[in-house]
Amino acid sequence: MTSKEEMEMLRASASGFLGEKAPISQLRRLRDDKIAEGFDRETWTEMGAMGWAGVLVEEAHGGVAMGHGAAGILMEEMGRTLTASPFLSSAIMGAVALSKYGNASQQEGWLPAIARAQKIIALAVDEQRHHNPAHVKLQAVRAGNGFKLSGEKCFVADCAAADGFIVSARTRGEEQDPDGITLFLVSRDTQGISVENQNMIDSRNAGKVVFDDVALEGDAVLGAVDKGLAPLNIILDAGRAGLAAEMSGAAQECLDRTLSYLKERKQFGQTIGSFQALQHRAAHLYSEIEIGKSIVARALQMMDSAPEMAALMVSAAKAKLGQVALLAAQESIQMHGGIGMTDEFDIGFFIKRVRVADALYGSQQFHTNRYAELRGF
Amino acid sequence: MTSKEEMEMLRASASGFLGEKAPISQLRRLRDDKIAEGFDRETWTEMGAMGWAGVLVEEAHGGVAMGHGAAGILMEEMGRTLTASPFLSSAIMGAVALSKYGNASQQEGWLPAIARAQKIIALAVDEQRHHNPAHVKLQAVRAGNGFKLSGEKCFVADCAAADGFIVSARTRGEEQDPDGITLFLVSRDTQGISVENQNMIDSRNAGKVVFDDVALEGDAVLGAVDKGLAPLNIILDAGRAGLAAEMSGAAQECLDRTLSYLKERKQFGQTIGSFQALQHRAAHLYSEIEIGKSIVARALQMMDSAPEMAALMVSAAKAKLGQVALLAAQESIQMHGGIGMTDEFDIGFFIKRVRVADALYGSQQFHTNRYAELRGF
Amino acid sequence: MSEQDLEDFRKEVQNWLAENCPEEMRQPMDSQDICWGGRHWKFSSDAQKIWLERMVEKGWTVPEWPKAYGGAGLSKAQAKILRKEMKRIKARPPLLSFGIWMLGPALLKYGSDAQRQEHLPKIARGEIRWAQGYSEPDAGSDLASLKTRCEDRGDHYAITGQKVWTSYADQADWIFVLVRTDFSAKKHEGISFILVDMDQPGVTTRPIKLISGNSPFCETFFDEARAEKHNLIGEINKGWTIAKYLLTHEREMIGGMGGDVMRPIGDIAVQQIGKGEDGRLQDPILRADIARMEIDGLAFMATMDRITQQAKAGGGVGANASMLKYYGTELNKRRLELMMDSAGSPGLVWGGEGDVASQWLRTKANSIEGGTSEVQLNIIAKRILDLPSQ
Amino acid sequence: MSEQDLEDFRKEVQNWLAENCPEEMRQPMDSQDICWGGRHWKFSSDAQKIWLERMVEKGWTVPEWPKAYGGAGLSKAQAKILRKEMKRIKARPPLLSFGIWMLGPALLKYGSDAQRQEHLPKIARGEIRWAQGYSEPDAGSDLASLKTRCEDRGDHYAITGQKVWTSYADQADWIFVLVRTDFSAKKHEGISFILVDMDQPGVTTRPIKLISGNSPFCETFFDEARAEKHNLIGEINKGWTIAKYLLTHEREMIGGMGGDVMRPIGDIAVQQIGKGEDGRLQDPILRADIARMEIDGLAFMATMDRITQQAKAGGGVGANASMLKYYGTELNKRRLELMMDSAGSPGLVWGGEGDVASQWLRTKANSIEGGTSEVQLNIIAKRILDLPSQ
Repeated sequence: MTSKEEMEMLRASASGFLGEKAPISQLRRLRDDKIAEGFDRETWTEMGAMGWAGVLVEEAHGGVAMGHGAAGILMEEMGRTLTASPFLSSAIMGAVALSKYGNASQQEGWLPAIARAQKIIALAVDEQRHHNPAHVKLQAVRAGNGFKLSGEKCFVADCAAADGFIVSARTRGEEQDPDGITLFLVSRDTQGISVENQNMIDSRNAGKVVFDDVALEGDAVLGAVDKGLAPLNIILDAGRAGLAAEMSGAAQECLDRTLSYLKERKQFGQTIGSFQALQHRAAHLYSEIEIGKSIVARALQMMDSAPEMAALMVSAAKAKLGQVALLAAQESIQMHGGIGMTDEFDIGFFIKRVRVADALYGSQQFHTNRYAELRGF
Repeated sequence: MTSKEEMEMLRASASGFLGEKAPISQLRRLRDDKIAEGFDRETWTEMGAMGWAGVLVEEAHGGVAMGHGAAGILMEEMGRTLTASPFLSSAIMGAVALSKYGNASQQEGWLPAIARAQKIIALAVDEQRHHNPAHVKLQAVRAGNGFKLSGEKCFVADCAAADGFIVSARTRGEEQDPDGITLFLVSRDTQGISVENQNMIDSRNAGKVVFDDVALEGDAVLGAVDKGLAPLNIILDAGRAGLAAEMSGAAQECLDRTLSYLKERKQFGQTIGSFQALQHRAAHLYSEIEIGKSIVARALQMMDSAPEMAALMVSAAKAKLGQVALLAAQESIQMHGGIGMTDEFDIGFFIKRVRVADALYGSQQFHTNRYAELRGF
Repeated sequence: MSEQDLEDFRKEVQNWLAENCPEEMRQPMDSQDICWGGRHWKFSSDAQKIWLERMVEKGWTVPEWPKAYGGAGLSKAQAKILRKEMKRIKARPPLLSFGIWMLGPALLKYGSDAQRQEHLPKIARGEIRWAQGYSEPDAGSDLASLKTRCEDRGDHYAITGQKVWTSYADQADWIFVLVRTDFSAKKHEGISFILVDMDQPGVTTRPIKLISGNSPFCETFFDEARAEKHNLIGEINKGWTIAKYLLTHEREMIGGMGGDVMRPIGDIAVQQIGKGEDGRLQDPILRADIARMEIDGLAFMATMDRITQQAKAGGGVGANASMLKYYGTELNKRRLELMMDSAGSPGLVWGGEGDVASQWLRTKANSIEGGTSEVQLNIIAKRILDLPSQ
Repeated sequence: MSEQDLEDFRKEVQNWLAENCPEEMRQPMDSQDICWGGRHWKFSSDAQKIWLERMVEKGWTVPEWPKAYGGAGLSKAQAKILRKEMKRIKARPPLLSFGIWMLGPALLKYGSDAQRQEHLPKIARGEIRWAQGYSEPDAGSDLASLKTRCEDRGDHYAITGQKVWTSYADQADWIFVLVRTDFSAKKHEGISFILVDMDQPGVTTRPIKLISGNSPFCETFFDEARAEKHNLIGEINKGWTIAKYLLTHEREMIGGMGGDVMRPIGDIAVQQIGKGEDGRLQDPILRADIARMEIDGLAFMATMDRITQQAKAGGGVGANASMLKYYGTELNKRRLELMMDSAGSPGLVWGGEGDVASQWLRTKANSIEGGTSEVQLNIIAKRILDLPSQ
């Protein structure tokens, strides 16, 4: 575990680094230059050098093992600057997957490289328009010592730059059966894998990955055969908590930018921030964001202390922050008025990213429902 | 059908009569004097004399047959003054039930008396805490020429004053079976009926009705044996549309009283109605009420023109007005501040009535769900 | 006009349309099939050109305008029949334009006969495409604080300043502009309404790229742009009256887009997400949100009808235009949020599935353009609820 | 104090409680089991009396107050242990009062030693029951505009005016009152904070019946009521400072009632409504509403903890007390609306099912008392968000 002081230092250094090296103008440039990977390699390498990519990797594997609380701080700060990077895919979900469920050779082969930002892992889990990890059709058929994978995954974040995929596949049972799902770690250069990028509204990379008779050795299995759903949900929960943290940063930034604008813009001979109706809406938004931050902190704590029991809190956090961040993005556009609608002005980037972050690994509706199910009603 | 001008005349005369003869102070007196019937007999008799109780009864049976649009205007005006009366139970639902499904002797025996406010009909339908007309356990067993009824009904509005009950009973099938429900028209003085009043928050009468081996002739059946659910829903839809109209009147009155208060109360050296945050909330509430009125009008039109097809619109109206009227009542208490919390001040009567009206014959949740089911999703 | 006359008219319309509306002009259209007209208009097909010419000849591009100005002088009842019959055969509108929607009504109400004579027929025939020059960078909600300067140069006016949110100004021929003609008067009292030919060096435009990736609006710069004196509409310094009239008019139009709110999104969600064994949409939370949204949509549509009918009965829509504008645009925003929720990941791709993402982002402007939601709420509070000013 | 000392203290507390807390005082309580104390207090049982006497003797009715004033002088850590141990055996609080919650903290911060000496021990021992005299009919949200007049009569003060929302004033012995001592000063600068014995002809009270049917509040009338000069707290005309301190304190207390928000209402709904075959609550729309409410409740509870911890780390809660008060009370209103939705018709009967209707109506006051939600939002906007005044 990491001390309060270390956390605050991490936040300060992250904020400084991102503000200088990876502000929103970087995302704009990545978009305008149509960089397929959807992030800046140099920045990512620097993040690796600072130890960020190893935040969840044990020191024995070259990481700094600061825990989910620290990873959340980094996500939150990246949410403020909308910094694009494979941090979520690789440094959070990839690291959790390999650290918790990888065999010795998988760990040795990947963890040090993940921690140094030299290799990137992406999670290939969704097959339908909506997230539903128990819905797996992609087939993994036993073949000799190993398996052959056939099928398609969609909405795979960071697929363009991935060196390896964690793939959920069906080794037994029907489409919706929670049993019979197996996770595989697959190197990108394996024969039969093809990747199709999509032009996402948040200007980051995601796309389809097609597995066409991909032959794997038996040791490509991550964790236990047929028992992949529970581990997958823990890997996902790490990502979901991270996304909630990112959305809390994005919401806070929307509020801060809106407050600046409210203090500066004049209409009807007055600073518009003096209008009580806008004041009350800003104050309500402030309250929602504060409430949101607390549940994110709880979810991250649970991921550190008892990840098997974190699902309820993580779903609460992901659902709440989806709602709060969309509210913040909408209010900020509305309060900025016409200028908020222009591409030239940065505020519009937030609503697009928040929409993707809300949908990724389960929308607010998905997680509200999951929360109710976990609560038994 | 009734012309626009007749409708407006009806509204004006209703508004005048109710404001003078049956304002909120009457409801307060009924409450404080603990009048078991929950309404004022004299006022009800006058309503009968004016033809209100016969608004849905054909002229051949002594009514004025002005239709649901007119009944809705009366309900709306009664919503403004919170006038308690068995109008909904008897003049709307009782009249619809008998006019549409009664046999000749039932019609002759009851309709003229209903139309003159000489007899009162109450609908005994619910058996659980939540409205669910398909859930019927009360048994009607064939006995000789007729039936024997055993079971209990709850939340029966106007049970204290009822001269007769329309009861849904099970003649076949299981508890939730839509088939096998039969409606009966039962005189209050039949052996085996007992009524237990409850102390309702809206100070009107409702309670439990127990049927203990109540022996009925075969001609007590209303409509067809086993086929009572569809007629019941049309009878209920008439009541639901009426309740939606009542809630739109209550909401409008809450807004009007709140606007008066906002224009008069001073704090911080200003009329509080000049505060923009309150202005925007009042303007939003106004908009919601206007929207609500339109859907109520549509539902009433449908009840007049094609009652078998009115369900969707009626459920939309009942759900929407439940939401709008509760919003109006809540906003009016909040904007009145402390004084709004005191019993001495009339505004508190509205929230209590609206809560009952929302729950009666299906809450906003019930009708939102019914709407979605009717829409096929 | 008697019922019989109207019936005859309907027959006549049916026959004419059957003969004259080209088959290609009866297909579903999307935004690039719209005919906007104008000096530089390129017809996308012969059919588009023929259809416009035939309708122009009948005066049916602006059926209710007087014949003298290029219309057909139809009564409201006749015009309704024409609209209905066109809809029945799915005929595309031959011509859409800000000239028809905005400037035309203003000229009919405030213009001189000479001004109508000069401008209306060209609008009716699609020869001139108009833009609207209202907002400025520092005059958004507070439109009356506009600063674009209009100076009297004896035989003409010279205009200098900047307008924003001028729709398609880069493709327009002329622009109607709110300008300040008296800087010493109170802000509402020094404004005039003037028509400017954009084909001159003093007028330049620059498209504004929006968050949706599209550029339907421009910035328009005036640098000593010339306007003829006879193109000042109404009295000098009384332009605010015309501006207010057109704002209310615009508000009604934008509120009317709420018509979209009832495109049944429950059905779309069923297609996209599917139903469970219980016959319900498989996402139970989204189902609740969609049902509530649809109910509000039904109620809103019923309100549009009700208020339109009241308006016809006399008195007009009045300040309720603000209520419709406020509620309709907020509802449309909610609707598109739910469309995005329903679409899931394919909705997050540019150009995916009916380009729902662009539509969604576009709706965010609904509650800003034509007066923000906050301005509408102020108007409702003051003009309908009669609440006091501070 | 070392860990070991605290452990020893815990043992001591455990032993003492085991021996001294009567069995009857370990049963669940409802509102009529509360011991409020005061001159006219009638104990509801011997056990209630014995429990109070024993706790008073230990100084544990006000454990953190100095021993000299009837407390036990415990550290925060010790007091926390005491609370925990009492909770563990479900011991009822021996005494609740506005004296403990409100006046005590004010006297400890602003009173003279003589004033503390006179009043605090009687509060600690439950001998005097206090009421709060703040609001007036025309001074609600704008509390500082209060008009209750306090005049210097040489050897004493004479107070004339009316207070409202004085909790249980009809059962109280003394009242702490905000009065105006200078009518010529600015409104915040002529206010004083004074203690008044209610047992005199110049003070009368009248209960206010609420919409819930209960009367927890009174109107209190002062007609030349006498107050001793030494009972004016702090400096004359500087009472607003004390008022503000207590308002923040009250706000935190009311916000803290948000603790209620996490009583799991999903479970109650399952009991009341039942589940379908899919394992879900049978009302799918209510299920969505409850899930969202519970998530907000979890988030709010986490926020209370987070902000309390920040406050302990130094700096206090500050203006965030307004945020907690605003959000907590609005959430509690939502929660009781959903409780009513879930209860169905039995919830519409007075006194039915845990009297949910009264509770529901009671929550409507949460967002009014202790400063309305609107006032809290104003405070957040000004003090936290630094938005300008008009």
